[in-house]
Amino acid sequence: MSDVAIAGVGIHPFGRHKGVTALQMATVAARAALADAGMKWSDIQYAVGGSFEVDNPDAMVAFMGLTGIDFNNVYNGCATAGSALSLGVAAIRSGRYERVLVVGMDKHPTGAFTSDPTGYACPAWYGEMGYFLTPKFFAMKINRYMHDHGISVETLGRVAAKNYRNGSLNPNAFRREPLTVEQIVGSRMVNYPLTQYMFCSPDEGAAALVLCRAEEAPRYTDSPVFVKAVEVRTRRYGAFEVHSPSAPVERVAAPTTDVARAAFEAAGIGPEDVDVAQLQDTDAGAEVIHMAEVGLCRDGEQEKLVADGATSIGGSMPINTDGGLIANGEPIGASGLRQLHELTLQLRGRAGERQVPERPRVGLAHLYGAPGTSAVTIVAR
Amino acid sequence: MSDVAIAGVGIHPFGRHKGVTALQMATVAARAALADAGMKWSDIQYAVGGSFEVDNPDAMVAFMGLTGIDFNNVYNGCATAGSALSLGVAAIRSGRYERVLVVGMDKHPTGAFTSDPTGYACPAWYGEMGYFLTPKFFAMKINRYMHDHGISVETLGRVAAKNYRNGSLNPNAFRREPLTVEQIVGSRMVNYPLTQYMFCSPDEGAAALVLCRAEEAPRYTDSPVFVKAVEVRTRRYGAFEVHSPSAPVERVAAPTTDVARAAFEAAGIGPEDVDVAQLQDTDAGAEVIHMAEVGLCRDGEQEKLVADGATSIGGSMPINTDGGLIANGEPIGASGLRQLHELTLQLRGRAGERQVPERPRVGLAHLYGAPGTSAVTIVAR
Amino acid sequence: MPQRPIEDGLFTWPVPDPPNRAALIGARCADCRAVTFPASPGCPRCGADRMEAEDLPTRGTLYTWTTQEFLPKEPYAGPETAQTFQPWAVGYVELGDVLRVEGRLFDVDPAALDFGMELDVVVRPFTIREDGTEVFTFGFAPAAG
Amino acid sequence: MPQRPIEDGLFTWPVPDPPNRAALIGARCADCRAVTFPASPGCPRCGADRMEAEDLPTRGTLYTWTTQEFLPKEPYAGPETAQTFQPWAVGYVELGDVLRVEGRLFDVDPAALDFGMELDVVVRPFTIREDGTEVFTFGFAPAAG
Ligand SMILES: [Zn+2]
Ligand SMILES: [Zn+2]
Repeated sequence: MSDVAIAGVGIHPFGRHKGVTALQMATVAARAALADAGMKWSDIQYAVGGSFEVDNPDAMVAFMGLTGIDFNNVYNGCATAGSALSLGVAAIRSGRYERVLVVGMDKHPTGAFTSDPTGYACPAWYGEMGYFLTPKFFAMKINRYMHDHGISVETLGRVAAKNYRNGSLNPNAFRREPLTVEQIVGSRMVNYPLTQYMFCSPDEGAAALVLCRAEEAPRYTDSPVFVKAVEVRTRRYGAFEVHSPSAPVERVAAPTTDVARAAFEAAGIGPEDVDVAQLQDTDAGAEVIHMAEVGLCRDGEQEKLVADGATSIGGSMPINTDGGLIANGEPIGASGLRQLHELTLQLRGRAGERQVPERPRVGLAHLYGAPGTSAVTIVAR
Repeated sequence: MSDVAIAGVGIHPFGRHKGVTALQMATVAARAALADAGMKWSDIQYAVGGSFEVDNPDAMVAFMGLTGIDFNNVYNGCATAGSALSLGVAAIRSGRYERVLVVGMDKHPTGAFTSDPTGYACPAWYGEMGYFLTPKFFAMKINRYMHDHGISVETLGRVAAKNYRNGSLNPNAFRREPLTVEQIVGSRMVNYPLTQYMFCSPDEGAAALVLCRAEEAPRYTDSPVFVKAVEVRTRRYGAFEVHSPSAPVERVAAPTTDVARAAFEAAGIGPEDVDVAQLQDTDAGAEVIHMAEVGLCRDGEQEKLVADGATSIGGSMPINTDGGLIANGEPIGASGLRQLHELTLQLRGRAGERQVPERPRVGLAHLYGAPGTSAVTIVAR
Repeated sequence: MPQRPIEDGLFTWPVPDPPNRAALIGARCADCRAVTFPASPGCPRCGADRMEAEDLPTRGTLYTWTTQEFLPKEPYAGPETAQTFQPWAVGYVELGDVLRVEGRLFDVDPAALDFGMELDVVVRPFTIREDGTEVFTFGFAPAAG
Repeated sequence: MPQRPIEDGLFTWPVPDPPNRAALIGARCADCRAVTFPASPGCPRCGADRMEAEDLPTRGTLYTWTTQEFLPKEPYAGPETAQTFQPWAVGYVELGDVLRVEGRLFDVDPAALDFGMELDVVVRPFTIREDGTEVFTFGFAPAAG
């Protein structure tokens, strides 16, 4: 089995882009990733595209060139990019293809995501009652978590402030204005205890990676980053998950914990080896919980870690160095590939103003999405 | 690389099923496939789900059991099942997983499919003008094809009549009433030269396959069917494809031709070895064209082959033995797995009233979907 | 005015004992004894498909909650408009040692909610449909003693 | 009444020569010379991204056609209702040796359509929007000689 390298990365800025379609943004990101790798589109043998709003991401071949390529579209909620990347990696590891494009794109309308509950195994009345909303669940999860593990509202404010600060250093971010903890905690309440500025917003954007066999990487880049593991898992019985009319009292580890363990095992390393992480921060509480769920700390330790600045770019455990979802917004199909774009820049030592000081060796990217699916990718140089 | 076997197949009848959700139909099909293989859900290590209407096919784990499985959702238009199957097969071939479920489901509203044209690389005005419709394109394609290759309207009627006749022998089919050539040709004109009864309708249903390593197949079934090849391709420049505001004068082979060649090459056989085929018959004209595009005959030979009954169950080249899309309708995510369900029964010699007389050894399944993606699977016993 | 529950088979109301209480209708797996609400066609714990209807406990304790401070988009079918919308509270209530069920929290100031507080299952008017039918739904309210 | 094309940059109308004809605006790839309609940001043939606007030939021949005998669902924006809808013809017209372009076929009985017949690019009223704007679109009509 061949190891897999990231030969190139590309991104279309996240935000609002009137008059530009999602497929056009994807084309921009894909062309940038190809240019970064020094490849042509016709060098690519297989592509995987992820999107919520676009039925057929493969339709971007109309702009990229009609080469007749095998092009697969995937969708796994907010974990879509993890699924897309896992297929791209598997295609190279299995020897079937040597050069693969993984691309994510979306262009969401404003406001909380909504859909048909019955497509998520929820009854129709669950939607009629106004329960089919993700922010409400995340608020309930963090409310209990804060009670159980002594997390303060100030910590939520500090997490969001750190992400806005990182976003202000990122030319591709949606929100580039730093906000104070006071502004964040004092903003409009959305779902107690989460306020407006603690949430990410759906927006628009695209990101792409070019993958190749590890042996071939030096042909395309002087700073290859290797995909050591990429895993996807759904929830087990007893996990406390979004879109659940009921949840068992019996508790097991979250899918994020399961998938992180599987990824660390596959990579042959542990959480202590991670130098920089991008975690799903749908809201500030999600970042706090996911720190523990992926294994970067124990439940409750976040309160001190965040207060001490450990998760800042200059800290001991930098998290969401590009501003995360909070500063970038979430074009679902693209969000996880933005994380890999950032990790690649960080491991190359080319993240500019937001470069982690001691050039990191190992990066972790984490996604979590409805109805309880998580993906973890581990990269290293 | 391990070869891959079909250990079990299951289906939820196609048609209209008020009050039953797509995920519930998928659960019925998956349970049937597991029972057919003598497996439990917890034996399955990886699942791939395909659907147009359901955002998250993986949500069916709520009904199947929350085992924490890696579950990937895919969508490639009407070629969705080919993409899903190719991922399931690749997961076993690469050695990553040993027992895999591939499941497709859909529950469409009535009427022609429609969507946002910009998600298919088409401009918005193309939809405003009323051009973003697949039946219209297929009608234009067959109109020219009939002119170029001497195909009569009667041949279209005979193809549809054959499929309704086969559907009448299939307890899982949507349309179970035989229709005469005269009824079909004389029915309401929809898009010249295609009449109402020459078209399939969107409907509801689900189908599932359980895959395993070829070496393990005898544990699960006394009549294993092996997946010799499964390939997916998008269109090349010069193919004449659906959802195209313009098309180059320069012509190349259709994606169906490309993908069939790739599949035959991977399987190490040729079209002459195929004993039974399931072809994408979105309309009667599509079956006629796809006969030549996959290589079962030359352009124009269909006129005599169909008149002679070669494509009937008792003929030399049986096509769409379960009634195809015309009699089963098209729940997009499930349609191609219905084809594999039928081929498996035929190769096992257990297709009941519609069994091809000399138990076939090699079967071919073909899908074609917007915006110009085709999949071909070759199975053998 | 014709009246109906938001969905059939969701709750029994009123139950004979205790009076004025409602009982949610779950399903118990005949194989592994796991309970679901609402009744599911398959067991989320073991995958079996023999599920038997069962009334859930009518009193429980608050596991967690939040407030809903914006008007949900469709498929929400409540009666409010952007003008009339008032935030509500919603939470998961632990019914016996069986199951945590999500629902609206009635008759209580959100600021007074606390982990572990006792709540009863209740049935309340939800909305009036265009055809004049009054729709009832379930939720939870502070325990009546 | 204010008037506008269904999309900007789609056609030039009228063109100076020949009179009363319209020209569709395509794009030609600077690298491989492939032509697209409408103008595309990338070349479908070679993948290059330097595309230059170019007027397409104003007369062509009918490659294939069909009739649209049911009222399309949204996003169709035409003026018809289920009551007023009349089937129309639509086809691909080969413009020079360059490109086949899809469009409505005006001023012709569908039964009189034939492969290879000569057609001109024309611009016609399509619908009137709610704000009173009259929207024009392109199509093809039998060659004016
Ligand atoms: Zn059970
Ligand atoms: Zn070109």
